[in-house]
Amino acid sequence: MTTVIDLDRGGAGETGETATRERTGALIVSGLTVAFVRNGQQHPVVHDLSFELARGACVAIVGESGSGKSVTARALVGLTGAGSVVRSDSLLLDEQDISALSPRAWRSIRGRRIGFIQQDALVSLDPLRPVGKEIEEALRLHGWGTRATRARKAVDLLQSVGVPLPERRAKQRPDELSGGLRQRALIASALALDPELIIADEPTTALDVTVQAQVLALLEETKARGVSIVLISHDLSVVAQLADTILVMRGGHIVEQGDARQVLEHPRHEYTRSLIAAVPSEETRGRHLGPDFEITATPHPEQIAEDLRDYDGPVLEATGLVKRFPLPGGSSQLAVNGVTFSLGRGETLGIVGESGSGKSTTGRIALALTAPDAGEVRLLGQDWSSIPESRRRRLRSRISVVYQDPLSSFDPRWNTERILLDAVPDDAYPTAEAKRGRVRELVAQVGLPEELLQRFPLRLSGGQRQRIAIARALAPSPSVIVLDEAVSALDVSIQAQILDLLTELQKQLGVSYLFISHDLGVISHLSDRVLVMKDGGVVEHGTVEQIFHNPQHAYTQQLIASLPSLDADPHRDTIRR
Amino acid sequence: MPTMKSITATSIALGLAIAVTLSGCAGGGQAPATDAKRVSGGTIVYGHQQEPACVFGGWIEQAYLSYQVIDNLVSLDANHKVVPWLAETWKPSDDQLSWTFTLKKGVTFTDGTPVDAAAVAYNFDYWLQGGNSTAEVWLQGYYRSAEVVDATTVRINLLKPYPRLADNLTQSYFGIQSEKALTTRSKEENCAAPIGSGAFIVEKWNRGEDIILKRNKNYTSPPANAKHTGAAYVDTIDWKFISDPTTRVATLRSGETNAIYDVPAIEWKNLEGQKYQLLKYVTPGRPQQISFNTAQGPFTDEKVRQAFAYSLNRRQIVETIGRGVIPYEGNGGVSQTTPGYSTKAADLYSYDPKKANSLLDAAGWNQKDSSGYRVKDGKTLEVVLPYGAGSIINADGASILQGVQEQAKAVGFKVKLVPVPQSAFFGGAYSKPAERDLAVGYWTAVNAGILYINWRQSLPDDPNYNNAAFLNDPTLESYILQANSTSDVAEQNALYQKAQDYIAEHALAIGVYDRLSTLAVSPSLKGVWQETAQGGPVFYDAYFVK
Amino acid sequence: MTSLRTVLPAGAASRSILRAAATGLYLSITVLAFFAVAAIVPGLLATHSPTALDLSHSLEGPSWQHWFGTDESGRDLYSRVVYGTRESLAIGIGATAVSISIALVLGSIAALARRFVAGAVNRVIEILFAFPTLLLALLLVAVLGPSAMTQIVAVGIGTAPGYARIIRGQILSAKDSGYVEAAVALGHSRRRILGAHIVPNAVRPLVAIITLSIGQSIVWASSLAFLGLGVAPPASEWGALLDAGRTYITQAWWLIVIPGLVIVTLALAATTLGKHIQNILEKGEK
Amino acid sequence: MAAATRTARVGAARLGLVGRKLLSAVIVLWGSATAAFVAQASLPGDRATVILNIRAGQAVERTSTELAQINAQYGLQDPLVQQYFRYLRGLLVGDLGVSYQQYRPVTQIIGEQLAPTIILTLTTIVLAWIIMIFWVTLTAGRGRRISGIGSFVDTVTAGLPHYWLGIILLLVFALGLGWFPVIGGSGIQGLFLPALTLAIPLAGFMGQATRTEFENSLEQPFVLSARMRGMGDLGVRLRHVLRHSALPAVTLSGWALGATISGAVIVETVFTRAGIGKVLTTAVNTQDLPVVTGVVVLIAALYVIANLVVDAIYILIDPRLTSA
Repeated sequence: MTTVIDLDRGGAGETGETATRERTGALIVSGLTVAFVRNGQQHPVVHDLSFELARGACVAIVGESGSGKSVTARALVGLTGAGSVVRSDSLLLDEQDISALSPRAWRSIRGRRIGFIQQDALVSLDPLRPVGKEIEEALRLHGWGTRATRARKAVDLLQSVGVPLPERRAKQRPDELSGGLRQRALIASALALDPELIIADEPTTALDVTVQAQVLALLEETKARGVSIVLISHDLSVVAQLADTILVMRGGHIVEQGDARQVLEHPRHEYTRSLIAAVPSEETRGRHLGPDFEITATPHPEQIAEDLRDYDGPVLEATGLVKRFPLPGGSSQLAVNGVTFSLGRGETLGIVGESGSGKSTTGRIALALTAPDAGEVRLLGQDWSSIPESRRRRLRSRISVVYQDPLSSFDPRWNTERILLDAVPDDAYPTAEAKRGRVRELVAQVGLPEELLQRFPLRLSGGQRQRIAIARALAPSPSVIVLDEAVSALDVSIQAQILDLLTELQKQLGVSYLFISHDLGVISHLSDRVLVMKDGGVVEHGTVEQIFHNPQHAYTQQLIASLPSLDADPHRDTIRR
Repeated sequence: MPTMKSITATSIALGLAIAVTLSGCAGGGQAPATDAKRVSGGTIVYGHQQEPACVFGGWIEQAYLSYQVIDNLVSLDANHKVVPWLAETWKPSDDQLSWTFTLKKGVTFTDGTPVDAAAVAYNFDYWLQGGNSTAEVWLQGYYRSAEVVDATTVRINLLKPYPRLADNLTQSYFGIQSEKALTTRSKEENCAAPIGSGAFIVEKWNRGEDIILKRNKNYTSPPANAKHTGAAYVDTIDWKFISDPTTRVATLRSGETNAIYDVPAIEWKNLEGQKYQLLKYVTPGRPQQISFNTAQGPFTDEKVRQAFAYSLNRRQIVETIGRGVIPYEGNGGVSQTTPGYSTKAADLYSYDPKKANSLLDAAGWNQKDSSGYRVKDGKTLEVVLPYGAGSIINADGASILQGVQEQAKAVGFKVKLVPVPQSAFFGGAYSKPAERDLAVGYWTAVNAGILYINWRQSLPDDPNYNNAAFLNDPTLESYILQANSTSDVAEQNALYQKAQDYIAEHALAIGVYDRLSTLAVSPSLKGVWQETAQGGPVFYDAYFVK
Repeated sequence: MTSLRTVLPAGAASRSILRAAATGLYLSITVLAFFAVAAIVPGLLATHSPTALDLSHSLEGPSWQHWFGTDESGRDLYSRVVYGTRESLAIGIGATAVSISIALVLGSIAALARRFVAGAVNRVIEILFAFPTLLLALLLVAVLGPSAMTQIVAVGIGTAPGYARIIRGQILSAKDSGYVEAAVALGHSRRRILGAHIVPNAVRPLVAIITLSIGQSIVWASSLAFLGLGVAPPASEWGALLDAGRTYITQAWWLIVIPGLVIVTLALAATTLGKHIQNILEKGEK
Repeated sequence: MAAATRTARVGAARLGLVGRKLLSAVIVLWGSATAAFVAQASLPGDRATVILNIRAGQAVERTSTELAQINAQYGLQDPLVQQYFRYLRGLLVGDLGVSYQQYRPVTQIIGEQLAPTIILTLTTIVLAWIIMIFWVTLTAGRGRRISGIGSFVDTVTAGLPHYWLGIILLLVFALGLGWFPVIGGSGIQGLFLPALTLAIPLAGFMGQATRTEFENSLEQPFVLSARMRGMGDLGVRLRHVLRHSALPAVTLSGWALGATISGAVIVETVFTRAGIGKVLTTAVNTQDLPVVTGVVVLIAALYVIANLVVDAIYILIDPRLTSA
């Protein structure tokens, strides 16, 4: 069948050999080993990987960063890059050995027989060109049609992946499209020549949950058409829906491999089990996601100023916050529209919303880093957003912040100790010795060894950095910590540890969290109450139970419905309520 | 782009490339056969050094250019004899106070107006009223009026006798232009394309590149020392401005020019060996010399001046750096081609460091500091020598001055060389006695009358800023004035020599080298010669051969 | 966030880059050390007096006697290059100092001052940009006379606006950075943030700029020497050597090729060192 | 209707932007002109003396009668402020005055020399781009050794003095091999070597700036996407990466457009070309104030135009910048 289609297309660039062979997308990998050569030494990153992929099936490779899953994906298309050594017992695509192809032969395979989808179309599609041109390029490279027919085909392809107004979208750049649309465009460019095999490397990472659901559905449709899929992800819940077979990788090795349902429901390897356990959700509330640990955090209530000591109202109150940002051309965008909330002592308020919902701006207004156009924020019952910065400084120690990317919030010239010393308030710790003592106390509180103090943040792992950021936020013994997507960039097991740390710290210190995230699982795990935001406004507000079990607003319902679950059966109706 | 392994490799490659390309290079210099035939017409592409602002003016660069376009009353021949040009005859009155010039008949300017007595008279007044500042310096103090006797006779009335008037009128500063053009056309037009009666007419000036001179077909007034009569042989002169000497030589070699001006000394032998015709003319007048500040500073002491002169081996420096092309000149008054040149003055100071040392000891500069410079009363013997870098002194000249500096150092002079950029130099920097101790420079002239310009006293009511030694010496001035007004040539020369000897004996100025006017001409171009008033190229007689 | 970069152990990658670059680094340090010695004690390296005439040996090519050959007066070119180092480096370093000082003042005002003042200073930077350096040099020479100082001032002012823009950009990006916001959130005062974060971070890339600029200033100065705006003789500043050699290029190539190579070598060594320092500052914090 | 008001608002905003740019341009022009006037006026020496001395080719003091005539002719005896306002008034009506030396309107002098200068500059920029693109594409991101050679050559070429390079190119290619004429002149053939002399160091500079960006862009995911589509390495470099790394080089080109004048005078001298650079040097040397200030205003205008062009090219290369 595929050959017939090829002839329809004009078959240019087709070699006689492949034209006669039936194209099924069956892939057999055995004994794949990838190493990088540095200074004459080989450093293996993938060890002896084998799997088989039948036509129209989906194999998922799951692992955290550094597991070798992406390198594996690239090895399958011969693009592991400079300095790499790829060995395999066999690498068969439709029974053709592709392990020792010439660069030219590889080029004729890529895009035509193997499509590749990366994460984040904002950077995976050329940011400077209209998406239509990128799709046309895929066609042009394999000699498909003329300029005019290619342009038409690009529009058709966009339509086929569910892009509305495809003619118009084809002329827009990735940054002019929404996250969902541009990811679809990226998929369209991979599907342009109807390849028999699709390799999708984290295709839904960084996407909003509703968009993620749509993209997964699209991949499912593609699979249903008989295209084989190699799906790479760090997120077990993402692959659950699509995969027939799951490979779990760690440190370049496969730790577990098997039927999807079996791996998810009856994981044999401890690592797989810990991965599954680490996924936060409403059910995991109140218990640790990761391994047990021991920290002691002592509250320092004496640091609260005299006039605030007896205050026992809400620590943070926002009323009717409005914020507009000017757009080029004189118009403006309403980023925050009438947001009101209050945060009690020792409580966690979750703000959940998709990108552009105004949740981060709300966080910044709460921190008084952005001034609201209307409305007011009060901190510990005091004027906060309405007073000048010079008067605010007195209260600054009562509220602190942890960002998604802690690295950029550390001065690159400073080592960890200096960063923390800088955050310890002078009035509470007047001597250098007292400060140093406090810093030691802080690193212990976030479960880090003291040796790390001499290191620079650039040389720390993501989890360690986030712990340092938390330690810094704790330094002035604040009443409130604003956590803006604080665990979103972390691997799931690290995320679990940080979430556990946050829970423990709150328990011991009684600090309040304003927790901002796009991730419903994380929100439901940590929050007491939840604010659901969309387009700058609050659409729903309630306890976790109310929001997750009895959502009132249609948007909330849609969000909850889009939540992928670990259940391997894609048609379970708890998902598609 | 090649893969460059190292700088050394690159440099070697470049060095070789240059060496190879140059050694085997004769470019457009294909020598014509000995029985070469003259071809008519053609365009001479001539590479000159500097581009003046106007064709006619008081600068030597302008004189060279205006010579092609504007005729003078008289011309100077190879033997330094004044011969007819626009004037057929001339004669001073018995009291030497008026000169009568009789003009050639039927000569017209290129705008059609006649070259008559009225035009000539007008030109004299024009020069004196700012039309040509150099002509003005020569005639100032002597010229009274110009009088039209009849259509072809003009009488120049003087304030005092000036026997060398005719000689001086051979310089191109005294070119005769159309009165009509001067009075009716704009300053801009007269600047870019003056109207004379010359062999060529300015057709177009591509500023920054070249001037196109077209042949004057109706030319009837060549000077008596020209090699032929009638119109010029070639159709056109493309007078290009090529300021970089290396480039200039390269264009001659590549055949892009047929002749170039100011051949660098280093190229001379090479070009000569490659069949190019090389012309060299030592311009008469003041040579490149060093004048001492006699009004202020250490050189007020004659012994110190003499010591400086004895400390230098000027001949050796000049001949090495000048590579045998630039002639050494010992005379500080006038150059060796100037009538009335004194060999005695030229030979007075030869290299004698011992004498220099003893003179300095005698003058009280008998102590030395740690660097070996002489000290007197706690003051170092430092002398300032400013020079117009790139304008008056070229690269060779600058090297020679560095040689002077180094040799004077040996006896304890600390010579501070100050290259003065053109704008500052012409703006009067270092023109006052307090600012400098030594001055270098030349001044082309057809005779020793230049001494008058350079050594006349500077008096409050009649200042002479050309007196570089700041010397008000009535004795010297009287020799020169006497000479100026003496009509007998031998007697006059003797007086001029007396003045030069006086300058030398008192070490007021010492010569260094002669100012040269050089030309290199490709073998296919014949008949180019240098006029002897200022050494400019003459293309009127030039023709191509095949 | 899985890209090829994060797959590699980051530390190992940059360590190997550093090691590989080390050869170039040592080479440039050696070259710079040679020039430093030449500038401080030229007598140690020179084989002849830089000004002594040897008229019987004029225009001789490189030999064992005269490593770089001799000039028209028989002076030893190698010794002249060695003795010219001090003035050349003075021009390079001096011009850079002038340039960076002006740039620091203009750049930080443009980045930190109130809107109106910043706008005015920005215009001043633009005017400096639009004003031809050549003219500046010509005018300065006319006022101050040709000297190393003139070249320093001319090149310094001429190159200042470019650096001013870089510094302005650096300060602005530091001002917008996450760590400055973090410091604001910690309640630090404006002055403390300026002193502890903005200024040090904005100034950091200057190290590389400075070394780049030293070499570039010498090249600039050699252009001025060509236009007759060089130092007073007999100083053998490299630009002046280059200029003096041009008459002889067809017969004595060494007089122009060697000083040219010396200038390029210094510029190259300084630039290489600068790049390394920048690399170390950016990546080496471990 | 909403769309209409939006368009109107956008239009007004754009008008405001154009207005601001225009104002800024005027300020730059005025500032440069004033700076040139002040600098020139503060030169030592009497201007009338210089005018006379240059005309005569002598460096001497002048008598007061000589000076008075020149002073009266050019209004040099007036107070400086008065001269300045006269000059500004002239500038406003496009009258740059008359050259002291050539007796011609400055606009005419500049007009003649503008074309060769602009042609040289533009050719230089085009050549520099060709060289830079070729060299960077060939060497960037090709492993340590080749990249090292690439950036070594960038650094070396960026540090080549113009005179040095020019004379060597002249001797080798014009005189030695005879491929090009020695005299640049105004012909196309004569344009190549002068432009190359200016282009090689500029290409080195642009290469330095581009290489880093180029190597960063090579690491971007969209490059991998393109490779995954079956695009070859060269195709990716030329069609995707180059565009992403071109902005710094565009900035440098804009700078070069205004600044080649300084380099141009050297090239003009070595290759005997007409041009603004030579006019400027001569004018400064002869203190021909009207010409100097005229050239400065011209260069400032070129600079302003170059900046506008660079802004436009920025948006052409990176359409995302429209909003900035």
